[in-house]
Amino acid sequence: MFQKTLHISTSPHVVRGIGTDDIMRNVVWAMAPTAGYAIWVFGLSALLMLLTATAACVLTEHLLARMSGKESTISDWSAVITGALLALTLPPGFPLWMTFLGGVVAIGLGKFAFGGLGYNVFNPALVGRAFLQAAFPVAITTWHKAFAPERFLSVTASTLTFPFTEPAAVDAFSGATPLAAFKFEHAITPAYDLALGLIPGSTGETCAVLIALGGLYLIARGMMDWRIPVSILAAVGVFSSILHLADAEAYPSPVFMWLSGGLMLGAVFMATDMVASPVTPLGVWVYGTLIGVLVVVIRIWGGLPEGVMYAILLGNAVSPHLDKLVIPRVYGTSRTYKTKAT
Amino acid sequence: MTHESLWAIFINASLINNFVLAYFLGICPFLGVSGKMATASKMGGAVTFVMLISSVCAYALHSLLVAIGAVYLQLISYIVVIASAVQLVEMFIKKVSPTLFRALGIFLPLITTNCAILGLALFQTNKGYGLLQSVVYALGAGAGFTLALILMAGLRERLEYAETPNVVKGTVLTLLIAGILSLAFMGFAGLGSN
Amino acid sequence: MSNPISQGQNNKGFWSALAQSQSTNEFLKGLWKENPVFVQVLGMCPTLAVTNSARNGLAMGLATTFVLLMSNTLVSLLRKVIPRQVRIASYILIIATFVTLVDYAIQAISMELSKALGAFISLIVVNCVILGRAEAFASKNTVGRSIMDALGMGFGFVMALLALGSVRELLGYGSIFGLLVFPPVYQEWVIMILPAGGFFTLALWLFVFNWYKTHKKAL
Amino acid sequence: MNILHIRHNTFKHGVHPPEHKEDTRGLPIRQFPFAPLLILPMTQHIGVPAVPVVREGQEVSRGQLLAKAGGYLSVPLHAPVSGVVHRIGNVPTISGQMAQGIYLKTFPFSTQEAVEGIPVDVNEAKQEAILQAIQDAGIVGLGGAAFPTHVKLKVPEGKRCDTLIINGVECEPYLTTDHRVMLEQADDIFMGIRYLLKATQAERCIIGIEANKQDAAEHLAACAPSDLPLTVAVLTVKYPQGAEKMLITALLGREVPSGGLPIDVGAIVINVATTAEIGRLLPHGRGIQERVVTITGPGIRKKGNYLIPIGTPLRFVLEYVEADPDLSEVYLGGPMMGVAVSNLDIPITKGASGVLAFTAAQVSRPHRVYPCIHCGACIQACPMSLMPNKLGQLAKFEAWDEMAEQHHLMDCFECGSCSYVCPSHIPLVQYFRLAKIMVRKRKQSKTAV
Amino acid sequence: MAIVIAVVALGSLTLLLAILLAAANKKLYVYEDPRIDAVEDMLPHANCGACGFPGCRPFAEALVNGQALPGRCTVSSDEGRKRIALYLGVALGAEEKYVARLACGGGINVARNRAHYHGISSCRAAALVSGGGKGCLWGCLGWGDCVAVCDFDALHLNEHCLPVVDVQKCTACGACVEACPKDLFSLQPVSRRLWVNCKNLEAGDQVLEECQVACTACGRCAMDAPGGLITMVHNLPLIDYSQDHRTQAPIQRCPTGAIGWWSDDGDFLKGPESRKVIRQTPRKEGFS
Amino acid sequence: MNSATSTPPRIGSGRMITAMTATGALCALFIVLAYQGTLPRIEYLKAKALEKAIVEVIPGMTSQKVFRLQPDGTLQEVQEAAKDASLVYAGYDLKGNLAGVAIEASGMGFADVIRIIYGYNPATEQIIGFRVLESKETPGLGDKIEKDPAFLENFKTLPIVLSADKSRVQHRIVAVKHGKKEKAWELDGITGATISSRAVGNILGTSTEHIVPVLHKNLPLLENLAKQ
Repeated sequence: MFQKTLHISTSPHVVRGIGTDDIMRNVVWAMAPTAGYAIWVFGLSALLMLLTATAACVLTEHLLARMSGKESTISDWSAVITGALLALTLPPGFPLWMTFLGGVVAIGLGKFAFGGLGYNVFNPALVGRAFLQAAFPVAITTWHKAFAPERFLSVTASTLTFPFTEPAAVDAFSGATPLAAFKFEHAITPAYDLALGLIPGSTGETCAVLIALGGLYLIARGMMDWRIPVSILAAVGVFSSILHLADAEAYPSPVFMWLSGGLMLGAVFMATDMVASPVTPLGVWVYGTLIGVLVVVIRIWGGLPEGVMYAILLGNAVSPHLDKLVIPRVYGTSRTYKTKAT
Repeated sequence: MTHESLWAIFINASLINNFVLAYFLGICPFLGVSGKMATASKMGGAVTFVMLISSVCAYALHSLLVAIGAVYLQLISYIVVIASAVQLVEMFIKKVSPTLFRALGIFLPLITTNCAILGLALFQTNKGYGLLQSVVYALGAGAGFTLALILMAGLRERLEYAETPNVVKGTVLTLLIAGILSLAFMGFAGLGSN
Repeated sequence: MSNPISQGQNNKGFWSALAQSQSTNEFLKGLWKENPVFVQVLGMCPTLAVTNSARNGLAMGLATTFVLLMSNTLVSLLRKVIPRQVRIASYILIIATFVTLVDYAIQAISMELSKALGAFISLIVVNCVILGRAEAFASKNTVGRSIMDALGMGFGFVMALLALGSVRELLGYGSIFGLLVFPPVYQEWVIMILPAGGFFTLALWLFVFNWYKTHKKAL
Repeated sequence: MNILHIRHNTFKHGVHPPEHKEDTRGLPIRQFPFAPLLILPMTQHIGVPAVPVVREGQEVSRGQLLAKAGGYLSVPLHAPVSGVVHRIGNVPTISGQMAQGIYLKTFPFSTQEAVEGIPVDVNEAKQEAILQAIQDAGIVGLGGAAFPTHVKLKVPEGKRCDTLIINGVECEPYLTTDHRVMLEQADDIFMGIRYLLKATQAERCIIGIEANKQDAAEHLAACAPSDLPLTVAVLTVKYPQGAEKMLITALLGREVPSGGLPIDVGAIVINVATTAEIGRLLPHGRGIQERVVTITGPGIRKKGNYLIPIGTPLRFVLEYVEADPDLSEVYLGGPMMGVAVSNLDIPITKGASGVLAFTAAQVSRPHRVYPCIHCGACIQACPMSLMPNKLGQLAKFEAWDEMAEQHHLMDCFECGSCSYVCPSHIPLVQYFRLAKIMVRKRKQSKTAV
Repeated sequence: MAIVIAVVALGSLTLLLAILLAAANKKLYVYEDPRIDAVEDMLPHANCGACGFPGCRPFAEALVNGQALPGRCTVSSDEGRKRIALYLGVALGAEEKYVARLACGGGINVARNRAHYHGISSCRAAALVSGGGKGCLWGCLGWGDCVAVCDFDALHLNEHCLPVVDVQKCTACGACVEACPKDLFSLQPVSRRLWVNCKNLEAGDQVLEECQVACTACGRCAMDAPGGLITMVHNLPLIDYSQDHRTQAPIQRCPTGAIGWWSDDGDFLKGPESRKVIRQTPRKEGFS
Repeated sequence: MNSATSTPPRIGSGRMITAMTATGALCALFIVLAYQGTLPRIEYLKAKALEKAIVEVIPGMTSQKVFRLQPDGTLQEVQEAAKDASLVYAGYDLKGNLAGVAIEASGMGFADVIRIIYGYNPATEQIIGFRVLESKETPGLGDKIEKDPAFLENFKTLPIVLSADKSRVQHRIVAVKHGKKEKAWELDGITGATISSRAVGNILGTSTEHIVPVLHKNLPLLENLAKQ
């Protein structure tokens, strides 16, 4: 009796069912409605971009892992998230070769150079986005009209730009995003349009409602820290309300600030990147507030119309400090953490 | 050019044109000392302090040189004053706090060859700042330098326990982070331009 | 030189010098084995700041080489005269003199170039490479060897600056030394001219060097 | 005083693993047969090993002293069966190391009548005498830690114990021993409480029970003698509420200081089974011979709560309960803190509260360890409010001193909550266990130098 | 005119600073023996602590202060030690070379695993989980913690997952001794050739079930050894190294090769009677 | 034997001071010689560069005079062009008529301070030329303010609308989004370089508001001197 080899491992011998790959996969599902809507609004261009960015990220991840003699890590789904997020932050009609480059940079520079999943101190998708923003400032600020009638039949000309060449001059339409319109022309887009995504903008940032839905799904499944979007939105809300109350002419209302630009997308899907955000609940509050304040500062006083990306990157840069400074009080110790255990 | 507000000077020197991330000044200590939080903040403080001293010195020197009509001696007199000042500070610290001296190690003398300090003196002269403006400029530059250093130190401390590929470890990784930080700081561009 | 131990502070330079007393080696080590930028990671400020084009990099490199050469020579000549306590200050004086000289020379040659390099010519003074070589090598070695060392380090520096400048200019403007390499439809990577691009390019080169080193070990 | 208190206050953090108690919670305690050969290590408790007082070949009767306590931090060992001392030598133990022990051959046809000792009367005995009697009975914490009970009960000079807490939480999944003991041995428990109150001079006594054992709580509250200053408190279900510190916080709202003991906040916590054992043994002056063990898990056919003689080999136990022959994993204790067994020739010891058996197909072992993704789940699980993520990272790089000095490593009591929730399946608890050992080792070598 | 102004101006500036520096130099001077730097530079910078000091610099300080001799540094080359001795004008203080020795021969080809371990790939971690699953409770677990801690590349695992010490590279720093959870390593003078390669405290042939090269405590070596050189203690032979132990007699009749002889090449020679183990593949796992 | 490390470094202060002072004096000598050697050439190059810039912003100019803006709002002719922000250069054509006034201005751009020079013709009340002297605007994007032909077209004739008594500017110059120019005093911006072109508009607006009334007040001075 009992002739099989026993297996031994350390306690606990049971684990909660949720694995890292489950979390990552669910994030992808949560982004699906947003991506779907993006395809509905911007057509083939958006679809191609999503595919290109995801392919670039997954491929880079796979190849780099192979090159460094490790097991391929694409099965954890994190590269897919990066790819999809990157695509969602780019304007529709963005040349595919640039998208591909962004994906390579996001994974290679933003993730793999740091040691892969779990060690990237910045959100890889945002690193890719920031790289593209700096490298191709014109292309990335060229917006296309939503609901173009022929969007499912043909692709925007600039999408298929030959690699390494300049995209053709701006298409017929070059609308301003609501934020740019506000910044440069002081025009306020109605909240209804903003919420439903009836506006030009990046592929995935237009429909605030669907993004929020995805976020709620993740929160409900316990796969996202609800404090991050809540604190960001709260900070933006409070700060911009104060400004708005002080001078309603010069400063837009908090609703406009919430719904415009990439704030929703950033707050729900980018800032919540577990790896690059603080771990402690209090740290998370500080992190979210910092990002929120920075977003408002950059949007209102900065040179650029949008600052969510930069705000999150800066938040990422600060999060190691928050992990060190804002920590829970250990059971049975006084408030100060640094008291040495005797 | 001398009508810039103090606030604008400070923001410009610390965030928009951060000495390390936009002007590449003080990269050597930035790469060297940013490994540990404690050292980084001390170094930041030391640099800011030396910046303040040299900013005031440079302002005085410039006025003097203009008075005697020997502006061509600007560079040499700046650097020699800064170098001596740093050496004095170094001796002082060595005497007063050997632990601090050991912590900052060889980097104290390297403050002398820290481009950020001389760069600050030259820039403030080029921009024609007055005394108060110079001091604020020095404060801003020092704050920016310290900020970059501390951010970097936090990130590097975290990455110390990461499975970073060996070919990337060390300077390469630090430069990559600096690049990304530099990208992130671009968000501050144009702050106050409208 | 009778007591080798007294060289303790810098025995690396000393021992390697002792091992290969030919001055060609002094020259070559700066180019490759002890390349100031890629191996020693010194003098980063000008390396990153002025290398947004190959031409700027070259000019900066040459200016630095000149200063390095002159200061190394002079420091080596005066090495027995200058007391230890004031040596750094004296070296800096010497270096600053030559930098001022170069600065005026460049201004006299071309206003354009002077403008492109900006304050970074003045900042050669605080280039760690120069003071480092003065302190670590020239102050302990003969004039001849110091000159070879300066030339080696200088050209190593030029090489590094050129390498950086070329990559950045090529990607950032599509040209090298102002000559268009890519056809005009080429989409410039603006990031390469920006500060971030400098960091990334240097990181890339260092990465290549590291890769080469580990690869060589494996072979 | 016997009012049923339903309390909602609990400790911070914690986890909710599936309970799996339904298989055995309704099964009454049954006597287990005597194995032909018992294995009795001298270290069944934390502390100094016991010292054998018998020789090879000697015949002993059930309840007879086999080994005396090796010192103050030690307890004696009594013969669980009548038999003959077969051999004194190395015996395998759960830790994977050999230890000194006694092989005892059971007389097959003995009546197994236990010998009586000198009774200790609860009303007359002095505090010291009760403590001595508890040690002499070989009583250790039966909850799993196996710490000598008399040491725990000894209130140090200058400290005062105001509350005696009887730990009937049993937060480990699968285990139902305490549940059954509370239902079936209420009188022993109350007797034990009397001894304990006297030994500790405590003013009151609280029995802490989780809400999933409502019947036990009601039973105890119903039949508690009115002269006992006793409260039964029902707590919300959460792991690891059964840990001393957590239970104190949940019941009294006090926090045991880091590195301190419960007595520092005026409380002493004793497991309910231990209490019952005291109440049963002391009036007869006996020593521990058997204990209640929950044998369960999908690999077992005859699941149940058994009264098993100490020293019964695990193999014998498993064969008797008809464990699946394809057995792949066996744990002594619960799934959260229990120990995996590498050798079936080890005995059931005083500390073993459960035997869990699984076949390979029934174990869901995560095969892939992902890097830490900083999700923070462990932080929100750790009942001690440590940062397991940070500790784990440091442990990976063997920065043990930093873990101990800056991150309160030594406060971790290895409850396993962090590993349980970790989505990346990082073996955090194992890291901490290793780190604690390394830190202790270094501290020792430092003091040695 | 400009020349005069310039020379005077800069001259006076430097003069002023020089005076300041000179004054500071007098007031703030801190003396430090320069020989410490020099000696530290000559040390290998391994900071291994084999010398008994917390690092190379404290050792250098001790050397300069005459509290230690260069021979304490086992990591340096002979030449390096001589140089330091020459520089400080002290004796070399040479000591006999020590190396780390492993007392286990139970590779996966001869020893059996009782249980399959899952968890951190480290001996120290595995040892915490019911001893690590190895059949022999004293034997090497083979996860290579000793290899990982060795700073000198002197250890590697052979094809049977058993660590092998490179005697040339080993500096006897003791890192592996500390790392091994089964305490199988010890630092031994290289002159000790006779070696008991097992730590199993069990006796009798049943130990062979777990490991084919284990010591069965048969005691033949003790019988064959001249005059009390070997005694059996706790079922293991104990060699009294204070006697002359340069004899291969005890290994001749050992049935398992648990006692053997370190050759000049660093190989472990077994007696002719020992069972030849030819299996190269791992033994089957399982439990009895 | 190197005295640096092996003997306790106690050297007489006297020697230190002499050595350093001597080095200093020597260095000063070198520098001053180099300075004087290169001075004429540098001055020449500088002057030429400035002149080139002025000629560019005042088409048809052949000779120039330099004025300094005094704090009391008057202009004063200066001979030596010391580095000073408050200089205006009056340019005259062959006939000696005032062809325009070149004014330097600067202000915060996207990345750093932008320095510009522009020409203003008091007679037509128009800006007649524009050139960026220094900017660190993003290459390929913000630096279009230096090169973009459509943008530079703005400055060929950009009217400054003055109040009737010419004491103040009625409509401040502002930059608008490309293609949205409606008023004469508006600057047609650059697509993708909105911020930089707005910064230029801002700099011009501030500078003209400040200087143009002063110029008109001192117009006789500017013209008169030309005729002498």
